[in-house]
Amino acid sequence: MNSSANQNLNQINPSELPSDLFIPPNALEICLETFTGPLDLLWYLIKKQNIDILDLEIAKITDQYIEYIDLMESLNFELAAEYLVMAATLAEIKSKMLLPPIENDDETEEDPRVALIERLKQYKIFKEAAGNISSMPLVNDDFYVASAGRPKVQKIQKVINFDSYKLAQVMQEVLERPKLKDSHKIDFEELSTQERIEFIFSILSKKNLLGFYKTLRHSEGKIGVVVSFLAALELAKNGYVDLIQNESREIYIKSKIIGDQVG
Amino acid sequence: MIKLDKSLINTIEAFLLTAGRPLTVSEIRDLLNEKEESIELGKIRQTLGEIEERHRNTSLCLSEVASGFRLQVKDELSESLSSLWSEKTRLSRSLMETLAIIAYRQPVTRGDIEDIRGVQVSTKIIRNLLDKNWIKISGHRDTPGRPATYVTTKTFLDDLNLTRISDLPELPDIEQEDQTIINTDQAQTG
Amino acid sequence: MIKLDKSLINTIEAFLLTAGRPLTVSEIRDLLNEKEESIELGKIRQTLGEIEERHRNTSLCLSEVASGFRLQVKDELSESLSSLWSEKTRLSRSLMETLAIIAYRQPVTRGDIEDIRGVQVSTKIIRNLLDKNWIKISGHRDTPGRPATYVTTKTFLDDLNLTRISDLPELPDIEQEDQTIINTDQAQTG
Repeated sequence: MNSSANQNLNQINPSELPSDLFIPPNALEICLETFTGPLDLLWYLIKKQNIDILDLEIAKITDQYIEYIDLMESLNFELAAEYLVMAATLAEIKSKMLLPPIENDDETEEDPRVALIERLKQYKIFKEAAGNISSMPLVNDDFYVASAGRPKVQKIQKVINFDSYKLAQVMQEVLERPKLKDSHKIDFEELSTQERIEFIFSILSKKNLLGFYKTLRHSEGKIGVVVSFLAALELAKNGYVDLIQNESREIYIKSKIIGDQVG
Repeated sequence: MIKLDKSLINTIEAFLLTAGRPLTVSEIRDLLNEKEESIELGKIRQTLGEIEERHRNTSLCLSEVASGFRLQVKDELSESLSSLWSEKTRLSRSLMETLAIIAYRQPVTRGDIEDIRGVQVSTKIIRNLLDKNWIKISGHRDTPGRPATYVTTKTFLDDLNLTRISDLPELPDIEQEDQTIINTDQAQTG
Repeated sequence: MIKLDKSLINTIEAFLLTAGRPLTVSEIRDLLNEKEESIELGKIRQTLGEIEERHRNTSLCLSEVASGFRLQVKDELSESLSSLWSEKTRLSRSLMETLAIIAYRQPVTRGDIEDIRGVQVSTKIIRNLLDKNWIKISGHRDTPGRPATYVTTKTFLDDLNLTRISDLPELPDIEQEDQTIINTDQAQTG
């Protein structure tokens, strides 16, 4: 709690509410929950005064606003920080309004209330719009959607996203993949990452997207997988490709350069 | 004019009453075409007209909303049904303000909403609106932190019995009222 | 006989179409009596009869089940509606690979599948295929642990529109090729 709030607290006895506070004391708690934020509270105070926001009597509103939030604090309401920020803003505007206008050759000085009034106007638009939407018919409150039971006999239709040809293709790809468990005596030097990068590039020049397993050769075994993976990482690191892994766990190599050129 | 057989009317009526969601004309076509040879969209529209006609004296009416067509209970019977649904939906004003800002200013970030409302938007409100399927994340804005941008959904429009976002009431034009005062007060806008 | 007014028929019809569950005659009476003076059970039964009559030619019929009355789609429309309730099966890559291996190499154990795929086969995949009734356990292999052997089922053939397993497309003879590579490469396996 800041010091000014404490100071004011000493002057206001919560049980003796100031006479110019517009909210009935017993309704305070309800009101607090009703306000959606400092702008809403400010709007409420302005409306109670029955003045136009553009004639905002900043001194009066500021005093009421500060009294109000002091009171809420004294009643141990948890106040959102924004309420205090608004109090500070109001106090600042109030003090500016009290100063004599500074002579300025270039242009007339801006009314310190303008920014606040703009915010209030903007807020008011959506406060009203929210009210308008609230008063529209809502499903299951104001109108109802009809639905009927399903027939006793239900034929569930199966829709399958593959056929026997797809299955054969998958089988073929599985068989062409190197057996990771087999150990092939292939020297690492025989497989160059650079060559593999060129190989991947050559495929990507024809198609944009390449399944990782398609970069593998059966005879290369585990080492081939490592080399292909290193090549793919190298390409990704240099920003030539994106590596994509979707739910199927298959890694895809997606060209970034070729795609741009083509597209 | 093609003669409409009753079985087609009944099938589409049954689709509408069991789908559990509104159906568009082309969705209905696809559902029908899984079974039979192609049926034209025009014929489906015509059949929907027949369904509307058929229910002239029943409790139902055909309604078109954002996600398609559905059968609803006629408005005049709503009052009698309220005993079945005694709990009215209670939506807080904070939630409605947030929803209104998303609806009229979409796509917006949480920061945009906070700028207008002057107060933090609680995660609870956003979660609540997402749960109702009234809003969804449409993307991320290219600003620091890449905040999510929110838009309203078709379900939001469906639940308000609307077809498109422009069916919402126009934004209140408070400038208009205030115009005269602004002019006399000072000729400048912040 | 009491004359039934149409608004009562429509109200009860609307109750049945929005409750989302069957309603008993006395529930309907209670719902009505929240609004109006007492209505007798007999009159409600009579109205239900009217509703049944009214839907003679529509897609709906009144049905009495254990927990009351409800309006449901006529059984004869079940076939036409099946596309609405279709189970859309999207198979993951790993599931498809496992299924392909079982189809082409049956009977196989989980170990066999793992040898061919080079990765572990999760219990979830096997369970999923068993649930779909596409594979079944045909026996156990006489090796340590007595692992189950899997084969494809008649349902699998039906769903793929095949008469017998030999209708599966032939695979290019890559096994053969591999053999030669392995032979020239090195004369050893595993």
